[in-house]
Amino acid sequence: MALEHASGDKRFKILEVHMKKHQFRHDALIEILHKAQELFGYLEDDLLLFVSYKLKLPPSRVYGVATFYHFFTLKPKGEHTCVVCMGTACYVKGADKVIGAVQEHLKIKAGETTADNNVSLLTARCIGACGIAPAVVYDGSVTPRQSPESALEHINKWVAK
Amino acid sequence: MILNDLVQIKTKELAARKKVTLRCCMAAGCMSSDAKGVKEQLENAVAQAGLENDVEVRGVGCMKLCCEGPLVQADPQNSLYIKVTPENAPAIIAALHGGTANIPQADPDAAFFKNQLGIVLANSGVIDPERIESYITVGGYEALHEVLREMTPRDVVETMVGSGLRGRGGAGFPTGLKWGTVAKSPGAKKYIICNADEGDPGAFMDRSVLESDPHSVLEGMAIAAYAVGADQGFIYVRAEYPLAISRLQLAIKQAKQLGVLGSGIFESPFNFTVDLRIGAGAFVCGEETALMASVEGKRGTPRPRPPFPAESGLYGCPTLINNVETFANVPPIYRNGAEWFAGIGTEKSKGTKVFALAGNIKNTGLIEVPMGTPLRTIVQEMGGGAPGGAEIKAVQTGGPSGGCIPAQHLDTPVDYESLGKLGSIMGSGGMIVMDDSTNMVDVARFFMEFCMDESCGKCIPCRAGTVQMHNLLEKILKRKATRRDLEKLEELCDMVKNTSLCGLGQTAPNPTMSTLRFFRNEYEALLQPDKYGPGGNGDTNRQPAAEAK
Amino acid sequence: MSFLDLDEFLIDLVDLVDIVYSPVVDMKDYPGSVDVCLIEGAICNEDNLELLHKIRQRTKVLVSFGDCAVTANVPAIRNQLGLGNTESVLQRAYIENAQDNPCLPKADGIVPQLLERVMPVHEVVHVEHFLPGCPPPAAHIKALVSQMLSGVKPNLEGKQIKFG
Amino acid sequence: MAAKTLTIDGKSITAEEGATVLQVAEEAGIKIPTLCHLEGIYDVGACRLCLVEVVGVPKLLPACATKVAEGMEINTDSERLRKYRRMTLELLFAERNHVCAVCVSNGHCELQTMAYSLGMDHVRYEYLFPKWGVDTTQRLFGMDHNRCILCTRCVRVCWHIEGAGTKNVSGRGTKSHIITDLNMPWGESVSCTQCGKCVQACPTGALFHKGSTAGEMERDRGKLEFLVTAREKHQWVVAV
Repeated sequence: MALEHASGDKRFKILEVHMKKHQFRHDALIEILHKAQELFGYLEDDLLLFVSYKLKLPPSRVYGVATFYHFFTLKPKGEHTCVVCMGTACYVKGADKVIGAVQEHLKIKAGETTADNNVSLLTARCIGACGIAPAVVYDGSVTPRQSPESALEHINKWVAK
Repeated sequence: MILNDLVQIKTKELAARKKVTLRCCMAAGCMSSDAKGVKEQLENAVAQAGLENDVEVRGVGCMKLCCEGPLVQADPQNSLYIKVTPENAPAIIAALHGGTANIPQADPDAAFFKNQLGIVLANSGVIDPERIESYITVGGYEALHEVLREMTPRDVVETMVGSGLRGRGGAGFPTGLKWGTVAKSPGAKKYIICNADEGDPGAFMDRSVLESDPHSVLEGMAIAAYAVGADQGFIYVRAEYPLAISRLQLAIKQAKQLGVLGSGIFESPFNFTVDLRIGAGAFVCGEETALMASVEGKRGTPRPRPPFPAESGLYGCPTLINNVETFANVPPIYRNGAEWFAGIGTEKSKGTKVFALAGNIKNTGLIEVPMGTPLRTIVQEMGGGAPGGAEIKAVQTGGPSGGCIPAQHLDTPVDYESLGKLGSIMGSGGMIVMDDSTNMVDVARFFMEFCMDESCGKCIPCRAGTVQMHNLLEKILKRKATRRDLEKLEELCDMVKNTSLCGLGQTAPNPTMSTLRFFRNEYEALLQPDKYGPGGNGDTNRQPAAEAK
Repeated sequence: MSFLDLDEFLIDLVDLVDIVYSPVVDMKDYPGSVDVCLIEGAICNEDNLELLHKIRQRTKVLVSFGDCAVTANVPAIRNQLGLGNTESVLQRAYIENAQDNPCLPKADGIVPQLLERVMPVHEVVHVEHFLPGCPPPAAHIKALVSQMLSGVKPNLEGKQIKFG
Repeated sequence: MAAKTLTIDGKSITAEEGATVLQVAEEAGIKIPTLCHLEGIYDVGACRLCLVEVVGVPKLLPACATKVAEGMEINTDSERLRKYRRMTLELLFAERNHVCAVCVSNGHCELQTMAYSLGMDHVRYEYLFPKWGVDTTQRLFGMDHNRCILCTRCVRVCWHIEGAGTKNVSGRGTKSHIITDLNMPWGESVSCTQCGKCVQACPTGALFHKGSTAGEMERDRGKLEFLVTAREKHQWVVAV
């Protein structure tokens, strides 16, 4: 069943080429999951099954690895992502207040996506941008010295659209 | 590729030098404040002024004063512009001919810069990390040449032992000893791993090194590989560092093209290839056995040691694991000699250490100081103290595995042993300054929550113990805990420290234990009387039993 | 009930102790200056809590008696539903599963409020000794009580401990 | 093979090189508590109950994963070790919902037996009361995550004795749990051979034969050893 996708969706082909580049080696599992997530946005069951079939690994192993690492997500993300860095430097400079404000505003908790699938709110353990704390990553771009106000301003731009 | 080729590249680069260099910081911190736009506009402004032959606009790595970015330095004028915007570009170019640009500047001779000693960061903010030629100009890959042509692997290990370098990843294990063990381990296939899974929240030294001087790490790995007899290396780098990853990929490609990586390096029989492995977000993968599991594409759970990776590591082969900063120290040691390196620092801690200075402090950024520099020099002189006239309360080192050093111990020299005595650790180099508004119990809770979330779940003390300790800390913070709860917390700290499988669990209690040691009064102030405790009769005025004894 | 399994030991016991309070002793209030209290059951509602506090104040030695007291056991399964489970528990018991006349029991001052969370006894007050078991076997009860009567510090080990 | 001499709890012992401290102690009649260890499958050193003191080594070492060495002086029992072992058990009991009174394994449970032998008469830590489910979709067996202690014995027998790789651990930290295939209901698993080895391996009541009620679930560990001996040594030791 997982193979049927390969004929329909081009992205499966691209993924398979990537696996071939790694000679379908078991130790390339994490690299391949990175690629899969890059292509599909998240790792749904069929995709994981496809990977396990192609790499000849038990599905439980693939699932175990995919759920071990923070970076992989098994649920679709919203159109926009807001990642609040919760590293120590950001925390002592008020990242908790930033995330608190965003949570309250969007009425979701960290790790969740708004009901309209517009914004996903995530936290990071430290993005290494401590010099410009507190930092927030809006749709992949790191933004320095955020406050509850500036964060809400940014997010409202997405909501308004 | 032979030495002559290196020399030629260097000569050509030096000959092409222009009168003025504008160095633009292109590290992740400044990039987030549009450093790219600044550089582009500077290039435009140079072109418009017709100064292409006189002025070089060079993208460089971290220029260290991250809080004031984007940074641009003009040489030989020695002007350091801060918080530069793309619109400032024409003014900066205009000011090259005398006069002053109306742009904020920092003093490049201030204590923040003057007290630094660059070994690891010597090239950071100076060379263009995206051009291997730029690295070669400052003597890059000459040490590798020297090692491959003039030294036996045994000599290489001995030099490392003589330098006294200790692992910069946290524990401070002597690097030479580690190299020697891997070199002696029998096995046809051996591996080198560079641990670039910088997971401590509040630490960004390794990121900066990789973004600013990736070739020094590659060269260090190649020298280590020769010393221990490995031909394959991996760099395990966090997915959260996209810029570091792309610069490393570029650096590996350039090094391969030039023949300083690959087969028959410098026309010797030595082969060495390096592959990148991108982490996927798991703090525990900083632990070496977990990291190896992850490199093998598995769940990043640690396993008991022994056997140590030096005997049985990646795919069961002898494996050398060092962190980024350790490898970056390697080329300078072989370029300048073990005695030179051993002459820097203290008796037991040689060389320098890079710290990421952050938190409630005026100058946040990257510093490299000789081992033994007093904490006070770092946070007061270089860091400029807490902003807004607040008092510094504590300095946290070692991240979730470290401790909080209170203000009364600021004169402690920074070296492995002194920090250990205070219940903290050197760690990888995160240094978070906390001012008097910080609640130390909350700090302990913050780190415990971190360890709880990052526990891999394999061993019981760490998996279940961190949850209980976290809940007890929350209970204390909510003013619902009694003295009995505090006793339980301390007992758990001891148990989790002594029984956990890997370093994560073994050090998870450190922030709690160190705040309990130095800020116990803050905990006690939150405790409630134990009305129904041992001997309790419900009387709130009664002294708790522990005190009555 | 398991206490009654003590059989003839009960007769010896009567000579040695005065039973001053129990579900089958006709006493309205818990008396003062009690030497030993064997406490059964988990702490589920406001009444349990109030009585337990009173018992702790008026008793020298508390023994957590049986799995419900020691671990909160089956009554605590409702804790898995999270905080605020009291509503749904009552709903399920008195409305959904009611055979006839479904209604929530309500009488101020008579029907005690459920606590948010069911707790073992020692989570609320200090407890001197523990005797788990569902029920605690008579032999274990005898061992513990004998130790207390003879003045040695009770200490049950290995085969004398039993859960479930 | 070279012999090593060492002492365990003051007793002089000669052991084969490559043997673990646990094996050697067992042969000498010294019982070291274990939970994640199971004869026939490789050790992971995860439960930390078998930690022992080795003179001259600052850290405690897991007996199951530590090889004997010449001159080792090992203590398997001390005030400190007993305290840690008891705390480990308390943490386990508080972590999930171990309600012995209604458990299929009541009376045949290794966790319960361990609690008795280590004198754990109550748990001082607050019970976490997590919400875990029970998977009864499989025709023959059931899995109650409330009783799982994450020893991963089932995962290891499934991988290394049966070879199917049906079971694994998902997630991490306290949220880790045992999965079948892609975290699907056990009954829908494609890879499961329904061999039941995982059920034989489980130390608690987490894995059980369907239809067994409180206290009925007994295990036959001998079957696992029989299989391993048969596969590895080609010796079929059938109990007579």
